[in-house]
Amino acid sequence: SSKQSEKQEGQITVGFSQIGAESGWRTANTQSIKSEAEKRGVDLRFSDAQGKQENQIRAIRTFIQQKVDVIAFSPVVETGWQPVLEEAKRAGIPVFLTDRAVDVTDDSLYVSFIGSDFIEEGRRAGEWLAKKMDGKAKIAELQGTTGSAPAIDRKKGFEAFIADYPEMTIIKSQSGDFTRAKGKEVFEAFLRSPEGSEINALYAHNDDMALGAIQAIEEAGKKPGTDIVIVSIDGVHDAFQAILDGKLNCTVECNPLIGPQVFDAVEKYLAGEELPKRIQIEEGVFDENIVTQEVLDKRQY
Amino acid sequence: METKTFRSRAATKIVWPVLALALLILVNVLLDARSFNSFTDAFREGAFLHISFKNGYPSGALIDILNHGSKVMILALGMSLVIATGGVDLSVGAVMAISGATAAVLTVRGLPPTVVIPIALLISMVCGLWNGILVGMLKIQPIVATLILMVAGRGVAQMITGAQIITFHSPVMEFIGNGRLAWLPLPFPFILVLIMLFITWVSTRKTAIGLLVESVGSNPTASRFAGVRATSVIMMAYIFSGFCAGIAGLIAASNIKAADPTHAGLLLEMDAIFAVVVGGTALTGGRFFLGGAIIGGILIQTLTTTMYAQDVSADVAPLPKAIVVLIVCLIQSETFRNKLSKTWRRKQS
Amino acid sequence: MKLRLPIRYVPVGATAFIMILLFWIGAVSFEYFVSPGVVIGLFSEYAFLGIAAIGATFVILSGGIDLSVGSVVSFTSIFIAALIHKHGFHPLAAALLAISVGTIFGLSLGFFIQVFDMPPFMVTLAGMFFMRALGFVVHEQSMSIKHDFYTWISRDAVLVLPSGDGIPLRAFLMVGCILIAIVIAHLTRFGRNVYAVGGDEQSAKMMGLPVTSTKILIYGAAGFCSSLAGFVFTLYKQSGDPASAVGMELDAIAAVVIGGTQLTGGVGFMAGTLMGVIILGLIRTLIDFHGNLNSAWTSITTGLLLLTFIGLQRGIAHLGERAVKSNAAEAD
Amino acid sequence: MPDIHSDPSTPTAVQPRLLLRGTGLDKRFPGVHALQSVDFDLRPGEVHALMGENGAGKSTLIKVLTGFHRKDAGTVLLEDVPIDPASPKEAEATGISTVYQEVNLIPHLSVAENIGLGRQPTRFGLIQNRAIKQRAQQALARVGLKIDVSNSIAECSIAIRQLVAIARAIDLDAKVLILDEPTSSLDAGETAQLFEVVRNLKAEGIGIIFVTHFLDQVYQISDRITVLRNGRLIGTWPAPELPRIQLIEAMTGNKFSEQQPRTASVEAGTQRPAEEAVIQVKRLGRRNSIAPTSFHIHAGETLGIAGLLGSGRTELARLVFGIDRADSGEVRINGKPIRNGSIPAAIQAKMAFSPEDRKFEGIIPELSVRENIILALQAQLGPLRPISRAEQIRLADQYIQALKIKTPSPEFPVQNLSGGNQQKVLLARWLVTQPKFLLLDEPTRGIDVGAKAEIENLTHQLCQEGMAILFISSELDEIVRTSDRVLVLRDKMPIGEVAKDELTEPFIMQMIAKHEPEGAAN
Ligand SMILES: Nc1ncnc2c1ncn2[C@@H]1O[C@H](COP(=O)(O)OP(=O)(O)OP(=O)(O)O)[C@@H](O)[C@H]1O
Ligand SMILES: Nc1ncnc2c1ncn2[C@@H]1O[C@H](COP(=O)(O)OP(=O)(O)OP(=O)(O)O)[C@@H](O)[C@H]1O
Ligand SMILES: [Mg+2]
Ligand SMILES: [Mg+2]
Repeated sequence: SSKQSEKQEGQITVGFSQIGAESGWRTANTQSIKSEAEKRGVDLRFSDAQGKQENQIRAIRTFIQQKVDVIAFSPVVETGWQPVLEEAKRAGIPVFLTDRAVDVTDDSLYVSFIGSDFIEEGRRAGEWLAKKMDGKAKIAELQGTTGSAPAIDRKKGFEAFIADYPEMTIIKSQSGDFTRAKGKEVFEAFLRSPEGSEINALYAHNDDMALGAIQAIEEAGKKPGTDIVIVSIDGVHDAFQAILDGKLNCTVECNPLIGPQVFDAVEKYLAGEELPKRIQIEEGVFDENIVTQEVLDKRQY
Repeated sequence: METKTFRSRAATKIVWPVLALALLILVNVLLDARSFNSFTDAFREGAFLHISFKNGYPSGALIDILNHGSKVMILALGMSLVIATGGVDLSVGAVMAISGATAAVLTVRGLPPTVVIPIALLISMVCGLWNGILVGMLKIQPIVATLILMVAGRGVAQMITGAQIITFHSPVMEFIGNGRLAWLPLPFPFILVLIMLFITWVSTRKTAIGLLVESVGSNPTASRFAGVRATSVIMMAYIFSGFCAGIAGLIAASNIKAADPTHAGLLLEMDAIFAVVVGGTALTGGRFFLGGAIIGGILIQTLTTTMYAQDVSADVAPLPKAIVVLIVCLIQSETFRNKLSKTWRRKQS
Repeated sequence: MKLRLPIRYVPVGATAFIMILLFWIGAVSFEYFVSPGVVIGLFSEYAFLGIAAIGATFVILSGGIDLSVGSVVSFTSIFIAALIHKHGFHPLAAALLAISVGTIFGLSLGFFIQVFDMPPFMVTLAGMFFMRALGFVVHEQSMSIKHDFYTWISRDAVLVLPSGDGIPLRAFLMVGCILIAIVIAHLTRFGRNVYAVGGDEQSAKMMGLPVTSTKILIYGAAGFCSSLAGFVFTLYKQSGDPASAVGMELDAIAAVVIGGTQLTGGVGFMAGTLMGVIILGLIRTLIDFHGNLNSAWTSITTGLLLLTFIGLQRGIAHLGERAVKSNAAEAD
Repeated sequence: MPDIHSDPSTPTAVQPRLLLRGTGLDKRFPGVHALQSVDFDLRPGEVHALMGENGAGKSTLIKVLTGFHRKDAGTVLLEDVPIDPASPKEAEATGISTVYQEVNLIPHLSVAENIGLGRQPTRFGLIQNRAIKQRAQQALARVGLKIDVSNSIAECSIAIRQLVAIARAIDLDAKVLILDEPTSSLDAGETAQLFEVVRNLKAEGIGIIFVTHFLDQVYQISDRITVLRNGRLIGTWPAPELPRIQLIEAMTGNKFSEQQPRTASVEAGTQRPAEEAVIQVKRLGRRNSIAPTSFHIHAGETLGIAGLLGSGRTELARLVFGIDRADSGEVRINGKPIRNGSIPAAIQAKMAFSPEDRKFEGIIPELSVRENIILALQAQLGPLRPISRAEQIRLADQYIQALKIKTPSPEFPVQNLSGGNQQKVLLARWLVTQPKFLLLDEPTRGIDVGAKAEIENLTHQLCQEGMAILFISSELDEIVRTSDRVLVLRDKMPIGEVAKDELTEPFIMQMIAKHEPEGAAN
């Protein structure tokens, strides 16, 4: 209760439920939200769901009980939000989604979704690869965690794009769980398989798996980036370093630094402005041609 | 003659997991044969049994199994002792993360491996000591006692790295998980397994520790009455398990040349327990079989590698896994074997 | 001071005390903590865990362990969703079918464990893999359940309190299940046999108890509870998800053990499990109310709170047992 | 030696109807042929004693009859109908009710729940706790036990458990009642009470199979005696036709001389000053357990402890050995005080304790005979000074021979030995440590005559070699035979010490009986 009494007049309280801290990308995402809240003097209630949707639902209920002004969260999965969002609506608390969308029948349950489009990311990766390989590639794919929204959508976007290129085929595809260790282990198995010698391109659903695969390629005596062209998604610091080193060819940015945009949206909404249902984040595609030491030094995550 | 039968109990216990392993490898060979349309190609490039020499070092699916399975095998050694005392250690995955995180952060700070490795292992042993105190002295049930560190340990690891993946560059540190010795060209992690197996075997079977562990696990009250210091035996088992987890954590970090506090060793505790139980050690405590645990570790890694090799998609991968686990259990179950041989005999007559 | 509490009720009494203490800590530390919503939340948010933990309690009382809880929950959730949307089942029919599948699954685990004398850990581990995969076979992605009847039964207020807070069906379901489980555990032959099998299986066999059928039924009951929990899970989220509830078996086991049940079997109370679930819920609620822990600290605090309360519970139980013993002796 | 081939019971002209008949019963365990084509029968209304040395196969025969073990060959007829129970449950359903040797009850359930298990009266499927308690009280009354039926079994002493198990068995309407060593920890009074019950059941026409090692009891109660040796049937005789000495010969297979009473070796013992004693116990007590008690034992002396069930004998021994922590008093060995409540300290001071509860406090079931034997010595040496394999085998062989432990191999898991042999392994465990002071709590429980005499002789011998021994037993005659002095306990209090001329059974009995507890007066 002491916390409440310190609250200044007019200060807004925002409850934010984060998925967890499963990657460097996510940590940067959290950091961006927190520092932006501090900068703007917002009273931020932060809850870490440790990867469980149940925890997120509970956190949102707690926010409702604590009567916060605004709720924002990055959903663990897309489904299952209808009941709790209805509750928030009844309590009159506006909800903002970040990073991932939700599947609800009534889209008045949330104000706006601020984040990237995973399908678009997959499409861009495909587009870059098609250009780089002149529409001819035998591709190995490292998928994200089975059943997760980014894994499904990034696969969908990529496949949809290369469907137009008959000579681009995915000859190997496995889940690498979004981790470096799995990425490496799985790619070793790829290389050793009967089709292994044919692989000349790798599409990884995130940078970490690509970084693991790069090690596997090197250990197998091949040159990553040359013998096998590699494109991945996220754009974390280590990936940029790998591009500089010539080991990674391209990373499609998925920008975690959405704090400013989220709080802009919140403030606009509270000021009575109409907001679009979807606010796209600015994201780029970074390949060997763009990334220089300067670009790397400017990266915040 | 009878003396011999009883002395070879360890050997008979190991027969079944070895048999299961052989069966699994056979399945791979058959699948290969099907995809190549011939049996003669069992060793050709791309086949499961194929071993090639790259830069003079052997490589192939079998080698990969030894390489990647080494973490589970080392964990299983420590877990064997803990399970033999009648406990279980769920925190090994989290301790791996702590060990890797410590090593990575210290390496990035520029400390030499001679300092980094001992510190990481020491911290892991402190984690083991913590479990040992909860279980041995405070008598908290092992599953919950170690669940505490399983939950909190990951947080500690994240704190150490600031919830980032810390990439490091250090030839020695990278060697642990990826190196090859010129005179013994197996993956270095597997050599570590052999060393650890030897150390564990000597320190349990060539001292009285093994006997004391087994007696505490089999009947704690009677052991206490016979003068066995059950508390210190239990604490020692958990400390050793922490130590093993520390080594496995170094291997995991070294493998990817980075510490990933969130994913390192995730869910590996289950694999380790599985390996121990497959190897013939009962979860209720008592007799333990180190060789069996190693075979169990190889078995579970072979299973994983098979999934990759046979292009089983990740979402249905647990299905064959379930079948293999069940078959292994069936083979191990004496009751099942008896029933089987009875029906067999009935058919014969 | 005359404590007439039999020794075996002491651990569960300690658990109750800890639960109240925890609530009191929340009450003095946070505004809005003492509210009907928080209390109802403890029952409704944890209904599926509570129901699954009932099954786990039976299994643990019998000296076994069930690792398949989480997979069965997630399988049931996606199976129900798929039956409704892919095959046009009525939600109730879908739930019934899914729960039957879960129960049969549990029975077959019990069959393997008992008839082939295989370790429960391994068999239920195989079961865990099997159900996880089966869930993905049914549908590889999470799926919303959009059906009027479903929306209606899963609405969050079948009973509205004067304060305006609603109590959802699932809270009643959990309380009902716990009550039934208490009766089964403590007032039926089956329940006593569960304790006997867990206390000393060999002796139970020699005493002529139906060990085989009891053990198979126990795992059947666990399968039933897990799949019922899966159904409640879909009420909670109005969706099914084959990737959900990973590691829920550990939560269930933790709740059972915090409730004072011994993992070695034969000792424990169903009511303790309910309190164990509520304690886990309170820990999470406290963390959420605090609202300023970063991710790492969330894990660490969860662990430390768990430790504190298990430690306290053991300490109180220990003191309580001594007090009861000396009182009993004085009374003689 | 009686003629093995002519069964004296068959010549009778009228063949009485047989209740139970087993023929050609055969059972093998790995390494042991425990039953070799054994025939056995039981008539209605008779008590049929089953006799034999430890490991002769008595318990195995019973377990085969009741389906706990599946027999390898043979047939069983119950009232001329072939039965083949697959489990004790099925045997119970056909009317065979059994109390096994290792008292089988569920430790954490109450006495009443244990008695009622599996047959609780129910209404609408719900069990009636009050009815269960009543029925349990009635059942206990039949065996003469008055205890609170809501106590948990774990809190009860072995003797109480044995009575509860018997109460449970006779609570059932059975045709056949099997009692495997039911009296092994009962005192004379309780045994008499039990026999009363047995006679009543007999009168009802129930057939009773009775296993015991007490020869007196056999002749008191049984009509016929069957003797097994090494898994073979030696013969069946009507009890009156088989003289005691021949029974022993049939059991052991060789001529046997009755154990000689103890030659008082230590007349001077009582005169020796207490300060010179190996062990001095001074006002050792624990609240709610046992009142402060003092005694001392010299080298080469045996102190017996006599008392009724629950008089605190076991609790006193536990206190001395440091299993429980004493509230008051101290224990000194050779004048040096021992750290309170520490077992390792007691062992370090060369104490040894063989507990009465073999199953839970004694054996390490999964470990081999060898490992069980060396465990205490190894624990004392600590983990880092292992006893060499050769030395272990030597020690194990030495004591297996010395104590005549019947085991197929030193590597045999101790849990598969017969009850009496497990007891010997425990004794061996402590003898290996060469203790100065040995506490034996019911060391002859479940041990055959031969072995009992061996253990008594062994005690004498150890005593002569200069060991101080504390000997607890429910059999007064044994205590009198073995001890130089006897400490008498009653209601967890010492009520006096007996030596020399007074050291007779009647005197001690009187002493216990005379000393009424103060509470009883008002
Ligand atoms: N489960 C078992 N596995 C292997 N051997 C066994 C098993 N049970 C009993 N035996 C062996 O069978 C033999 C007969 O044992 P049994 O228990 O029938 O003896 P007993 O006559 O009852 O002896 P006691 O008077 O000591 O109780 C012994 O040699 C024993 O070691
Ligand atoms: N008549 C009785 N009623 C209830 N509890 C009893 C009775 N006798 C013994 N007990 C319990 O059994 C336990 C062991 O008792 P104690 O050590 O006094 O037995 P003891 O003198 O060694 O006799 P025995 O070994 O023959 O049981 C104690 O905890 C005691 O409370
Ligand atoms: Mg016997
Ligand atoms: Mg006693």
